[in-house]
Amino acid sequence: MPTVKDFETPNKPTWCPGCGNFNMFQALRQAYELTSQDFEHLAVVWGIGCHGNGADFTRCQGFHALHGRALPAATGLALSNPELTVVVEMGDGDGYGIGLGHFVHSCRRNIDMTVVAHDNQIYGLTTGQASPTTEHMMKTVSTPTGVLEEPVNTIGLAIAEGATFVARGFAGDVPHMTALFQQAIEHKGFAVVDVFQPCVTWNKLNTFAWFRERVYKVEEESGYDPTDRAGAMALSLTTFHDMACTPEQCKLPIGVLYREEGRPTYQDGLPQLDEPLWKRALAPRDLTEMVRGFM
Amino acid sequence: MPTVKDFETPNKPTWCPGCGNFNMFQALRQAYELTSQDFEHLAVVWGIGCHGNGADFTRCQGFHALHGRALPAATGLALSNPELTVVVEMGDGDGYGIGLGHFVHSCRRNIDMTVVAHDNQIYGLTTGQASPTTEHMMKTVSTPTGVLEEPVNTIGLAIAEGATFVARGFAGDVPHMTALFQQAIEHKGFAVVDVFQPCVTWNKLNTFAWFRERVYKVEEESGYDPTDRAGAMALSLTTFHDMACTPEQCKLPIGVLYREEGRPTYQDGLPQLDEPLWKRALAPRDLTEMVRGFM
Amino acid sequence: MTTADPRGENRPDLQIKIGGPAGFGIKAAGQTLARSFVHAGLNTFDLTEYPSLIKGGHNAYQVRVSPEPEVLCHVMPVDILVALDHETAERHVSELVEGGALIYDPDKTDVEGLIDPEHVCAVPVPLDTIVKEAGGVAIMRNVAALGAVAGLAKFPLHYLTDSLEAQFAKKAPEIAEKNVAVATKGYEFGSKTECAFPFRLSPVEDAPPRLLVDGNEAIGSGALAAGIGVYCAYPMTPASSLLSFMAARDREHGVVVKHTEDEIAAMNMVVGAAFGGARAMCATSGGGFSLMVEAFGLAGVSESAVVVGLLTRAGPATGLPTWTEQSDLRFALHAAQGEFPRVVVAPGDRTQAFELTWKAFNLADQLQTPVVILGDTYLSDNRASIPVWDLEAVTVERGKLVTEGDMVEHPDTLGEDGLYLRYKVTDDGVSVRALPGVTGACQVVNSYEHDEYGYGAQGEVAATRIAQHEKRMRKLDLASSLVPPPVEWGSEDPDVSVLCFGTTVQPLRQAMAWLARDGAKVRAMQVVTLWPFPADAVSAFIGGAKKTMVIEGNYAGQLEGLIREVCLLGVDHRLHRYDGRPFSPEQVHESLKEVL
Amino acid sequence: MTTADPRGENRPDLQIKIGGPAGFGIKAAGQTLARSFVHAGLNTFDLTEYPSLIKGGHNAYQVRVSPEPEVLCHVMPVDILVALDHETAERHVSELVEGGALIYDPDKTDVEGLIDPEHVCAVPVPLDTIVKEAGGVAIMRNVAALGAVAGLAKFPLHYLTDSLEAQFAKKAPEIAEKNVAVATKGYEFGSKTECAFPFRLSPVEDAPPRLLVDGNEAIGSGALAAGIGVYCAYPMTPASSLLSFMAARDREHGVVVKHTEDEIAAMNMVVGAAFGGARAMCATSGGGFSLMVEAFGLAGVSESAVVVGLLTRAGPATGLPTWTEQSDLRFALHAAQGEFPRVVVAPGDRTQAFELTWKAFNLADQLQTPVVILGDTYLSDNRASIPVWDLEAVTVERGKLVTEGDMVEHPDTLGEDGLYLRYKVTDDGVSVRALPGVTGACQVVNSYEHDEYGYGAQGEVAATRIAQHEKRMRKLDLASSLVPPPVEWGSEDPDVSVLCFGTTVQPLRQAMAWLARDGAKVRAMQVVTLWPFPADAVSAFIGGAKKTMVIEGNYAGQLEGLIREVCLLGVDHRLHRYDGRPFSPEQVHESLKEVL
Ligand SMILES: Cc1ncc(C[n+]2csc(CCOP(=O)(O)OP(=O)(O)O)c2C)c(N)n1
Ligand SMILES: Cc1ncc(C[n+]2csc(CCOP(=O)(O)OP(=O)(O)O)c2C)c(N)n1
Ligand code: SF4
Ligand code: SF4
Ligand SMILES: [Mg+2]
Ligand SMILES: [Mg+2]
Repeated sequence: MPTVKDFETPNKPTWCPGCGNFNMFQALRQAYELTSQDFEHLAVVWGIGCHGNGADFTRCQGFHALHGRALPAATGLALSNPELTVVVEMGDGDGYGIGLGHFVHSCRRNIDMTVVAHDNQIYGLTTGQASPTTEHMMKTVSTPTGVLEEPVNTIGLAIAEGATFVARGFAGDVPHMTALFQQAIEHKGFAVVDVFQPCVTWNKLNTFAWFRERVYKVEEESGYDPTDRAGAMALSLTTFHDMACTPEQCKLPIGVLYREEGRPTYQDGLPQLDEPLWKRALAPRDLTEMVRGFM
Repeated sequence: MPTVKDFETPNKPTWCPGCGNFNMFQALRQAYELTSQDFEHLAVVWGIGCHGNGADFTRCQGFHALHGRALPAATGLALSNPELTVVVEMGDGDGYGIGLGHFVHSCRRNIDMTVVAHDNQIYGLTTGQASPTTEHMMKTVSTPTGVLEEPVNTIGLAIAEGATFVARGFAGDVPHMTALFQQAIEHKGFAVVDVFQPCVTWNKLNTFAWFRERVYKVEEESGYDPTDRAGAMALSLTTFHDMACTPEQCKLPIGVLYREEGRPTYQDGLPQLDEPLWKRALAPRDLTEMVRGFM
Repeated sequence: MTTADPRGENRPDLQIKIGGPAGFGIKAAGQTLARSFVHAGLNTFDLTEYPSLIKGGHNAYQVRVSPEPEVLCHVMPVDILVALDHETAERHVSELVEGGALIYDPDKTDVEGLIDPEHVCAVPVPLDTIVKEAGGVAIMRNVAALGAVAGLAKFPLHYLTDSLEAQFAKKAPEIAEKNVAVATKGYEFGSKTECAFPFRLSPVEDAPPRLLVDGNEAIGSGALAAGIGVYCAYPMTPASSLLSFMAARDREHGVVVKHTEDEIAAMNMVVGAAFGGARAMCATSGGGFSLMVEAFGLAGVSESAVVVGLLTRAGPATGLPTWTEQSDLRFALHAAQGEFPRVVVAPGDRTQAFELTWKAFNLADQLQTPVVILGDTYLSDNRASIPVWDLEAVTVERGKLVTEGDMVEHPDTLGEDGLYLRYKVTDDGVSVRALPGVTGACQVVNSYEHDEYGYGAQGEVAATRIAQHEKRMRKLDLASSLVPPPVEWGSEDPDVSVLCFGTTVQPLRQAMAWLARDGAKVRAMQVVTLWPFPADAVSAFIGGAKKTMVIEGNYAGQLEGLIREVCLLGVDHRLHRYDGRPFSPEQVHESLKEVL
Repeated sequence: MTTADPRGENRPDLQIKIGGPAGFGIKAAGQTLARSFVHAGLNTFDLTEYPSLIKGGHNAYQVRVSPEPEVLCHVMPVDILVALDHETAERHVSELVEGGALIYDPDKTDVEGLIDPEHVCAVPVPLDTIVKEAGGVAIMRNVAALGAVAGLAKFPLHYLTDSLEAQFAKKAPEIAEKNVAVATKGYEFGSKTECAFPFRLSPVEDAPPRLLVDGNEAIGSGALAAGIGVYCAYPMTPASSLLSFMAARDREHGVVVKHTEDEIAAMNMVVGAAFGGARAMCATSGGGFSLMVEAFGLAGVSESAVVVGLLTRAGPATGLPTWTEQSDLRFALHAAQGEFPRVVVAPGDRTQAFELTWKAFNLADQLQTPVVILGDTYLSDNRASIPVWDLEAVTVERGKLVTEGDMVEHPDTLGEDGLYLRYKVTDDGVSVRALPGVTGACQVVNSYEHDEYGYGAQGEVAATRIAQHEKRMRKLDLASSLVPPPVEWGSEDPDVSVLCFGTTVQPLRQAMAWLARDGAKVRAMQVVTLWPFPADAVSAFIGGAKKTMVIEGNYAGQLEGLIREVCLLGVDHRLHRYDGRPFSPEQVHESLKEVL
């Protein structure tokens, strides 16, 4: 089985030095090793953004999709071959902005797939515009007087709409992220891991240091029950915060925030997806019977 | 000030006899009268679907937008003239399906606008396909073996993402709907009224009778606090139900489920929107100063 | 457009029109009638007209029926008008031919003053009463009317009742029974009519079997025959029924059919599914295609084998949802930023729709690029009886595809480093495609420009870009050798040479048949593959012609423009239509006569 | 593409190239240099090249500077190469002209073997050391290098230091000071170089003032001048900087600027804002335009006055995000289902970009239909010094618009029932548009086909449809009389007649200047308005020509195809480019010489 190193390509990562993507990349490769992925069946689909450049660096069945469209592309791939492990890496602009509709509908589907969001609360690749998770009133080149919207409540959304595994990671903690990715991949159903991924170039607010002072692990809180859906949704409200909030005011939970086992996946509802569908196109389908119905 | 009748056009409504849209249309016109709308400043934007045919029947500043795009069209309109009252009528397929992304982003914006969803849990106009609010496992022409997705939790979504007035109506109760519409229009901020609107032609499950047995008014429940966001989100989970659920099992709350007063609207963040913007295009803008900066 | 009836005096065919309010099962009634005709060895061609309303608007359904081996097209004049309500009688009575008949409910409609009994045969049938007496429901009025039609045309009743029985047997036998009773009663009224009705429909013995299908059924069948694995769509008239068609057959035929959240998802899913190796297709109308445009380009640059059904209606924007038009040709040819090879084929009828669809899957696989099937409402919505498809002719050509095994067995696909080159530069532009699951087939299917592995960063190197871009565009040469050629027919020594594409071929065929009967010399070409454009064939066709004409269902003359652009040749005459209605053969006939 | 340097021996201009890793402020450095040149009365033309990476890739910025009244274009040969890292030296040293200079950091780069000191002047400047000594930060290495450039070219230092001071004065005066110190030190190194460097840059006295702007600044300024009220966009290279430009000025100029959730929203919002009466615009690149297509058609059928910036890059799909191409012409002409009038104008330079933008708003209002400004990366990203815009020439023409009052004052806009007819059928196709707020102006702006009131149901009536469709399409005639005509220049008696559109005009102008200098006779036409196409002018231009040629930045020859289609005229020669780079004037020069 391939090990961490094997999932690399000849291309050197080009992220800015210090970018949170490096750690995520590391954690993901570790999770691939831990979940015994092989190159032939590990299919990773990326959106467009800095995160998406991972497509050049990851040895797998790669699909560098359109901006915001990683999820439907991945869904089509998953629905064409039940033998693949499908992972989506998306950006916050990508997955929660332009692609938000697909995200919600994918949650509803509980399609068996793992989604990793590189949530740097900024548009990295297009040089620093506000993203849908940028803090309220933060100033960016596209919002020089401050973002007027509340950030997307990604966690609350995913839980409200039917995702069966919802976690949050922090790019400053590789072992914790690795464990989340591993669980997400092993989860049967739609698994979302939203990762706080500091963008060291454009987001001068949500830095590694800023997060370190604020994140805490829900699994270390006594009494947190990740199977309590209403409770997890209520907790999601605590991720709303202001630019000026102090570490005391905005505590950011990380870990597995919600999990529900046993709900049928989308694929479970498709008995016809019992083998890779290319096998259905080896020869013309016999339609004699069907055509008789038109006579 | 115009009265109910005045908001009609020479065109006769063409909805199927018994369609829930008739009652909604009635309640809306009443709300327009109650909130003293005038034709010149009442701007209504419709999506595409049976609901959208209301554009032919309502005397106002009408905009029959594209399928799923009523919200951005309405947003552009609202951002061009602060003197308009902007109402959006959208379908469930329209607003929670193809247009879902716009819905969530509009909630985040808390843009001052009223959204009325004609939620008939089916695609009416395209003859009966599953909509994003169709019950799990319901059979439709596009899902003959049953819908595999969970329905969109519209209420939970709106509340989680920042709408400041979230209500649910039932097309079988005109006075109640009228009151909701009135409050929604009067609310300063993004107001959503999701209405259970039986489609008598294509949705043989969620009928008037079905709803009558299940709806109850939250305002009649002692102790319901519509300002408790987490509580409202938790309640939204109770709108999830199965095809087979009995009236006892699925109680459907209607009324004002969540309201938050005082949060700044999107427009509040735009000091430049202090007059209709056509006034900015009466003569060329003087750029002498700005151009000097390029020298 | 009141024109003479070019069918002539001794025509064997009958045109029956049923009209009534939307939501009254007009279409179903027409289809039942057509089915019973076809079972009797007759041939049919239907035309449905309906507004974008579920109820309350006016619907009309025409069935043209004939004992001849083929019905080429609908016609405008009506021989029997079935008015389910008074409005229908008022609206359509003027379409009745001399000697035609009006079937109406005397309790609803007063024909006094509406028709001249000298010229039109009034056939009162108390539809409501018949239904009530049989203990039926309102919608069965249609069936009573159908019975009357059969009675009037002396068409054996049992074909109709058999058809009704077959239709309702599954649902509920008592309903079938009631329908039969109602039809029988209607038949009595129809056959005992007082005025003379000269036309009669006799069954044709030993007629070859026929399929009664609309365009969407033909396209869907073509896709199934081709071994489609994934079909994704968002409902949009006139493509919606194709989604229902596929969905109804998903488990039986092992197809994953997804009603997606929007057309963007549909197209992206299809590209994803193609990567997985499934034969994948989506279909929509112009508005949905607008939303697919970006991912259509993705299919181009990522060299994905996908099939897209673009079933057009009258635009722009929401436009006229239930009406037909041929105005998206240029849009199909130029949709999406950048340049990439695409194939666009336009079936003219249901036979071509079946064939071109399964061929589209082969082309997509052989070329690894998107193939568009360009249809329209006129094709999608209307049934006709056609010869049984040649299922034996269907082939599955998957091109340069490796589905299993190890890439080491394909050393020519590997780079110097031994790694698989998904986008290897080749002479014909097509690279060997290895599916996920094949050992050693790591790759990046990429929306960015890329190198031979699929990596994006190297795509920015000018030489790499040029190599990949030219490789992709070279596929158009290969495509030219693979795509279906234009279809020509008519006089060998024509006075007029006419070009068209898509469904306009149907009225044109009919008009030319009438002209040939009358000795006029016309030759026609249907441009089947619109891209790559058959420059040589079209130039040759126009080059030697005395007079040329293009007939197309749009305002701007898009096919004509394409001919001008590609062949640098002008045409002399043109006929356009853009009111949402298909060309009628009478209109085409008239227009050709003017040009001749 | 190694070609001779057609600038010739005694050229007055210098081409300076600064290269280094992405994220090192290369672009900012080049812009500072250009600004100080312009302040000295010189003229400049910049070219930036960068990969789609925030850091880690290689960036290069060129400034061509000249004392002449205009710099027509960038050129390929480099007179001074500033290598901020070793890679730059290696990559670009071959571009240096005979006698050119390489400025490099001797601590980073060993020029031994890299250059031949006989031909290239080596100018070692210890950038790191300079910065360290001044107590500066790494990014100031650029400034040291700029100082060296000035020193080498004997360009008075104070222009550079003034520019730096102005730039940093606001941020932090101490930073300004350090920058000045670093520049001064670099200047010393540059001026005391040992080898002979023949070129020198002297300020031009009493030069007219110049604007130093890129295409997006020009477009943004044009929109502001026109009185834009709402600008909506989703970031996409190369349009992103236009969003930042507008956003930075929103409150000051009273514009609502919205970074939307996607391009679909952007386009729909703009249509909504146009309904409200604001002048409204969105801009994007091809991928975003793909998503705007449906609402672009909405603007067409609803007769909304909107302006769309389509700033193209190399496709297909994500393609080459930071590189230029002219391959979306046909896409712009045919985007969206159905047919409706649109105007497409393509500015060739920053002067035209400003003018065509404010004119686009007038055209949109006069025609009540979408107007596309078709630009590209080459235009959007690069600055040049240009004559100050004629702000006095700007006009606001809002066409048939009623903003206030009561519709009873406009009786000709009312139907027989006294109600306002938003879509009244008129001779020129344009109806009086009354804004919300005007008394009695009830209306339905409709995505469906509609009647004169805007109601959808009646749009299905054939006659209504025809009347509305023809009314809309008639606007193209009016458009033809309003749109900017093609621009022609060059020999009155040409041996070759060349056509181009958009930014290709820049290298063509330069190449033609060289050819004219050498006595060759070439005439050129820039097709400014691509739609409605100036058929007569183009036909006349081609008609009398000895030899014709089209130069365009795409693979398929889209402008050529358009000429063939509209004018039914072929051209003799063509030059295409599709590697993401703009045409170089040398390449155009070479190619024209071959044809001559
Ligand atoms: C349709 C479309 N619109 C815009 C773009 C330009 N674009 C590329 S990446 C990006 C945003 C990147 O932000 P995010 O998704 O957060 O990813 P990050 O770079 O932060 O990882 C945008 C707007 C595009 N590629 N496609
Ligand atoms: C882009 C696009 N796709 C598809 C359609 C076709 N369409 C029209 S209405 C509709 C769905 C209607 O359902 P809903 O929004 O729930 O409205 P209802 O008819 O139930 O009121 C669809 C799919 C369209 N008009 N545009
Ligand atoms: S711009 Fe930000 S997200 Fe992108 S690579 Fe640099 S640090 Fe990472
Ligand atoms: S189809 Fe349903 S929603 Fe549409 S008008 Fe009829 S009853 Fe109402
Ligand atoms: Mg981001
Ligand atoms: Mg609905």
